[in-house]
Amino acid sequence: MSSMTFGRAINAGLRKAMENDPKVVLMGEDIGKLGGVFRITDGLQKDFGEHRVMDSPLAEAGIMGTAIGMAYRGYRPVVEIQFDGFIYPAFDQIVCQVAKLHYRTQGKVKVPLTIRVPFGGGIGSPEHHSESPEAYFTHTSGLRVVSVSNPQDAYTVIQQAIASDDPVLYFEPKRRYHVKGEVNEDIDLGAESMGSARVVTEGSDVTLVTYGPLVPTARDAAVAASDDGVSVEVIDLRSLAPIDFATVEASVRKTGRLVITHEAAQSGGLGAEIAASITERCFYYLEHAPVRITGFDIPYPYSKLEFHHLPDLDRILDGVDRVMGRTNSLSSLEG
Amino acid sequence: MSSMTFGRAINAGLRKAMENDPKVVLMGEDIGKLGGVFRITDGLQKDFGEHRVMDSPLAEAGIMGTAIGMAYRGYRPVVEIQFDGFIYPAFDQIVCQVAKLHYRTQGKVKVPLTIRVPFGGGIGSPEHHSESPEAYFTHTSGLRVVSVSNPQDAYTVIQQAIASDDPVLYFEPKRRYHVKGEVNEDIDLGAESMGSARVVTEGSDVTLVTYGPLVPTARDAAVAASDDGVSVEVIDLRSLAPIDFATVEASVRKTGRLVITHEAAQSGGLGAEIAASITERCFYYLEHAPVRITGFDIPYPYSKLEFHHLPDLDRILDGVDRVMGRTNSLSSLEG
Amino acid sequence: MSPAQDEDFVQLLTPSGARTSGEYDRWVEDVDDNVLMSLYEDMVVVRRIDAEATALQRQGELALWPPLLGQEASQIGSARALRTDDFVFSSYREHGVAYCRGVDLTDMTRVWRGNASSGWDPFEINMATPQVIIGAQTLHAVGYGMAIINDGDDAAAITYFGDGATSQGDVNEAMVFAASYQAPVIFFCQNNQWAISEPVGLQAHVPIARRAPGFGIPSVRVDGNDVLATLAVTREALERARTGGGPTYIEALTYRMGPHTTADDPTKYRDANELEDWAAKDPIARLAAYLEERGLFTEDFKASVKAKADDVAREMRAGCVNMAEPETMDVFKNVYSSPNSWLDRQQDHYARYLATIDDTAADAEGTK
Amino acid sequence: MSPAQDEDFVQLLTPSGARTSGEYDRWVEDVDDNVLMSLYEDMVVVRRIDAEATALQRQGELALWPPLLGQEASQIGSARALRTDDFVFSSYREHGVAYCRGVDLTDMTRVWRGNASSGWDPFEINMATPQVIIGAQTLHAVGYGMAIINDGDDAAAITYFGDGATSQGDVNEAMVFAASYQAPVIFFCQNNQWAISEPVGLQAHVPIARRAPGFGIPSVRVDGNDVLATLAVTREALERARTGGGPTYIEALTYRMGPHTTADDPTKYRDANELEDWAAKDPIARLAAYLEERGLFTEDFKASVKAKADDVAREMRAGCVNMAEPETMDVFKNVYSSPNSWLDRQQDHYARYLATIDDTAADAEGTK
Ligand SMILES: Cc1ncc(C[n+]2csc(CCOP(=O)(O)OP(=O)(O)O)c2C)c(N)n1
Ligand SMILES: Cc1ncc(C[n+]2csc(CCOP(=O)(O)OP(=O)(O)O)c2C)c(N)n1
Ligand SMILES: [Mg+2]
Ligand SMILES: [Mg+2]
Repeated sequence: MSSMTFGRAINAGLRKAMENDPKVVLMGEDIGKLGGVFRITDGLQKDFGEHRVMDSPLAEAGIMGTAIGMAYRGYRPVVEIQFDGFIYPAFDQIVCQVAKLHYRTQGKVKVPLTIRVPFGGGIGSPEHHSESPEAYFTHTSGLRVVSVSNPQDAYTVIQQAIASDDPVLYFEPKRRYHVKGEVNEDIDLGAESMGSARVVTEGSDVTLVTYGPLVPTARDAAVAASDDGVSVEVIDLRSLAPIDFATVEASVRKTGRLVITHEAAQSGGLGAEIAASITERCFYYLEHAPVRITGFDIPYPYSKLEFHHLPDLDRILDGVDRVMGRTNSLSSLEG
Repeated sequence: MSSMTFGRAINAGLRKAMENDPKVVLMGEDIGKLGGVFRITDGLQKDFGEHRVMDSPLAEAGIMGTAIGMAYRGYRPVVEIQFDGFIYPAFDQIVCQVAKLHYRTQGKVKVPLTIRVPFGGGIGSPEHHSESPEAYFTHTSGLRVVSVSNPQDAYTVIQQAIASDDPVLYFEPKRRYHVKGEVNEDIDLGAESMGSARVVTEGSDVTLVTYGPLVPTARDAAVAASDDGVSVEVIDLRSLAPIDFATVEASVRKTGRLVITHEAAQSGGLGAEIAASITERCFYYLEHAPVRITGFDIPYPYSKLEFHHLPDLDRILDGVDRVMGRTNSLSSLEG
Repeated sequence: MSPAQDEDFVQLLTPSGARTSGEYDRWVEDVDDNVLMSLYEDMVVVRRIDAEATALQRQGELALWPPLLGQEASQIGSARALRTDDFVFSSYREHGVAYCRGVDLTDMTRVWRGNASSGWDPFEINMATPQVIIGAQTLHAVGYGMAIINDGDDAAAITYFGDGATSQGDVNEAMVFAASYQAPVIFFCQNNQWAISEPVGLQAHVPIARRAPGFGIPSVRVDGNDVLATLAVTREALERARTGGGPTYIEALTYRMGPHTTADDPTKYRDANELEDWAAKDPIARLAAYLEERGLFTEDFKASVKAKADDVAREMRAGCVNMAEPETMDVFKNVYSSPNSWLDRQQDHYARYLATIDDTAADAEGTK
Repeated sequence: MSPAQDEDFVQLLTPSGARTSGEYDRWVEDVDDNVLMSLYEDMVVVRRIDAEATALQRQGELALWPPLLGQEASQIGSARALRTDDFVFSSYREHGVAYCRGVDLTDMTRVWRGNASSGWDPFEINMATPQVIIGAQTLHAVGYGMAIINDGDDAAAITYFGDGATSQGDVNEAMVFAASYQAPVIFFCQNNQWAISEPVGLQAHVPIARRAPGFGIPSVRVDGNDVLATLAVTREALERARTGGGPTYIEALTYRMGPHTTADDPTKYRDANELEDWAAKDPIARLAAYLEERGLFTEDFKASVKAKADDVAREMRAGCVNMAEPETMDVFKNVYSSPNSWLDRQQDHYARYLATIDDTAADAEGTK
């Protein structure tokens, strides 16, 4: 056990994966000497050399496409997309190649890529630096999508993602990079699957589902709610595609109430899938329709207003009040 | 009133829009002399010239980006994406520019683009020619998304889309291009908004929501169900973003049961948003959880198997049986 | 807007079959009569494959076919230069390349019959399966080349793409990466003058081969209807790749004599005269003339080539029409390489659904 | 991997301020003493704007700033060549260009303070607002140029981008379209040697200016620290654009003397020596030397330039720190240009929510 920041934990996980498998290579803009704009790959080029940690030309489609080519020859590339908003030039290569090659070739070609994406807002950045594009990828068959919320998971899941023979999008909540936590570096990677959700806080009245950057916020909301007499069970999904619905279902069967929160825009966001699937699975257990507390259907706003767009403790609690039938922002409407 | 095919109706709508506004220009691959691979722009270059109907170099990002540039100078470009699966190279320009420019510039720059996308399967084509990517765009704030299911709507909505100051994705169900129907060419474009859903068949037991290619299938299912004593109300959404939930809500309050069908993969598809939103709005009216009958979470399959992937009459009826609590494929599980 | 066509290019065999000589001779010094005859055979066989597949499409046995007619020399000349351990990333029209890689004939038709999304195991013949997204495969080739460097190997990657593809961002980015990493990659552009209905002049304002040098990649323009010249320039490029010299770009000037695919009607957009002009430069006819001149074009030889082509066509047809239908539940296979709860649930549900339908059908049968 | 730097480029003023002469003289024949002095003033003013903004960032008044330090001549020289009705599509570092377009100084800081996603009305100064997606704006410029052709106008579009941007597919596609349509567009690449931590040699294996001719676009390499030379080559390109000659590509060799942005620490990846070498080629110092030689660099002149720079800096600072805070509900505005049921509902709900919160706060106040 050692204490380290979130960012450091990813770095340690990458290092471990590179030590264990010479076929693991890192690719991306500014990841070499600079160690990435967030310093996640700090020191790795120095230790593993320019052939294992490659600074790429400034072209995301090019990075993704060449990573695929390396996978054809047995490599396991880990691609860093510098910021969420810069993944779109690579969208075609991800959706038409990374996601489909295994299916296209009847399993002959494996694309064990890991695509690291620092995502989400709250860091006061200009446009395109604070997006939450995960729903584009969770709707793309052939991809696995994960997000992590703490240093231990960051460390564990990055290695599981790299070890996976399927392509994995690994979403890193950049505003949590500096959060510290205990990390067991000798963890057994096979013990728990990358695909499982985790109950963060147990509770009996409301199930609160989230992932990535909002897990700490959700935990705080559970504490605040409990001061108010409401027992909230917080679930950290970790895997966004597929979602471990069994865990969520078990919780909702117990609580009868579901609140989902994410930073991404509401319409067509992951919350819709969670609400729809859990309604299918738990219809007769539900006391209230699932409630979504999310970003608005707007482009990510300029930073002075970003904390209106981002769900926070109070908005989550308002959602809890809604499913509990307590006074809330919509009370006048809901009658 | 004249009878024409679906494809012809789009052609007529384009022609009308070009006649009415000299700033309307068409851009795309093979749309000139050839009239597009589906002949939707047939004859337009001959009549309006090479400056109004431009064959573009083979580069979708380039087409989209230059269309934006033309919009900066007051043009209203209509871009043809040759097939659904070829829209991804333009994804960055659509998501980061087309969708965001109006917001970025506080409304100063308008991007009145229409992006025509022949979409969906059922035509026996190879990979990338049968996709249903609409959910990527309905989750993208700043875009409007429509789909049409018959010649009259095709004719009307293409003109409304072009007239809209917001960018519009116009999804054309290519397997219906040859369907014929009556078209009133003198229709008042302002009379009905592009954003409204349409009740295709009235019914009282089940609301069946769909759009584009599956509207005729849904209509057939309603007929078959009525033979079986179940009264199905079919709704053609037409607008996919935003969805006219008021119309769907009114229907579900009446029927208490909702089935949604689309060709796109289920997870994260538009059906999830419809199920989640209608559950939020009609929770106490619902007799059963909304059921989704959709494509599977797979890359679009090779044509010999595509009709397993695509929802058909029988699968839709199975969904109707599920919400009606009649014997269905899941009966043994639902107990 | 038309790029000059009359520019210099590498040619070793004129349209009338005369052998010219020049600096590229040294790359084909070892090409003896036997090799010449086998090059001829390969071209005739792939033209026959192409004709047979087109017929199969007309007969409803294939859903679609993109003919290579006219591009035999480009494909055979370049593919015959490759080593087994080189790797090919092609587009959808490279049936001739696949043939040289030793693809199973049935596998060649699999995609076009709609029985699969790809025909063969890429690692059996070191050739990726056809790429439909224009230009995407060029980046894969460069990445493969980067991996070759990491492995310290002397293999090479070659990528095939069309004149239309040169407009795509991916193809240009591929050149950036190839130059930056000095990857052992050959960019083989078959400039067949058309991208569906669009003439090459819409994509390129100057001859295509001029583009690569601006990225720091040497390029060469070759008569793509001359199998010897194509072989020579590809060998030169491979030699450069194997010896640390980095990428090379080849523009092979050729012509798509048929439609874009069997779904296309080129009379809508191009002149009959153009086809005639190019027919006079036919790649097979000119090698035939050269063989004739060397006294190799005997009746025996012609008969043996014809027999071979007939055999191949027969085998391909038989493989195609007798191909096993895909199993329904295959539709769920190989999306992921390990269990996936979302998809597994859908698969399970669909199996139940099919069973219900079968029951219903059986019930219906029973009551009849 | 380093592209040759010692190649020929257009230079009219040496680093030590000597005026050389050559074929480009004719493009600056009208540049008299007044113009020279105003070019100097503009450069000093934008350097001052840059320093002030950097200070504002250090003081917490701006969230971020991308400094232009070192690139004054590239930006002023090129922007001063433009006509009012030309249209600029720039990246994020072109503060000098914006200044020449007459941007309001407060607007210049708006984005970087986090008060808006863009600073000004593009149609007021015929300049699009900063583009963050690398290279995306080059295509917009080409489309704008295509529209100019359709309008039968003689304006031009100019697009600014960096050396790193040259790797992006978009920028290469922009060249394809520009050449194909012969659009009146100027591609102005400020090669400042770095893309964050990546040296230009990673992006380009040969000098960047060589890329365009392969697309059929004439290009020129210019000393980007020489304001006169930059003015001259841009004027030439504009003349070509206005007279139907199509696009031109300009590579301006310059240097980013500061960090990539105020969030960057260049000592992590580059040599101090490099900075020293480039400091010796400073764009402002060399024009000062030339003015000096011509007897124009008087104390009066220097004082007036300083006064102007001080004024501008003061005005910008005041505008920045006194900028009105955005209204909360603005977050919902201008996503669409007409009502949108999804968003309108969210806005309505959020307004209710805020009212609840206010009530709660008021309640809490009341009970205190
Ligand atoms: C990204 C993308 N856009 C459009 C298409 C549709 N399309 C298929 S082939 C083709 C023309 C290709 O021309 P070229 O590259 O010259 O190759 P050729 O067909 O002549 O061999 C087009 C536009 C596609 N397959 N992929
Ligand atoms: C598509 C995209 N990818 C990555 C980035 C992150 N990024 C911002 S600036 C920059 C370097 C740009 O270098 P260059 O084009 O040389 O311009 P300069 O900053 O030197 O002016 C990078 C990688 C981005 N903004 N957009
Ligand atoms: Mg072609
Ligand atoms: Mg730079």
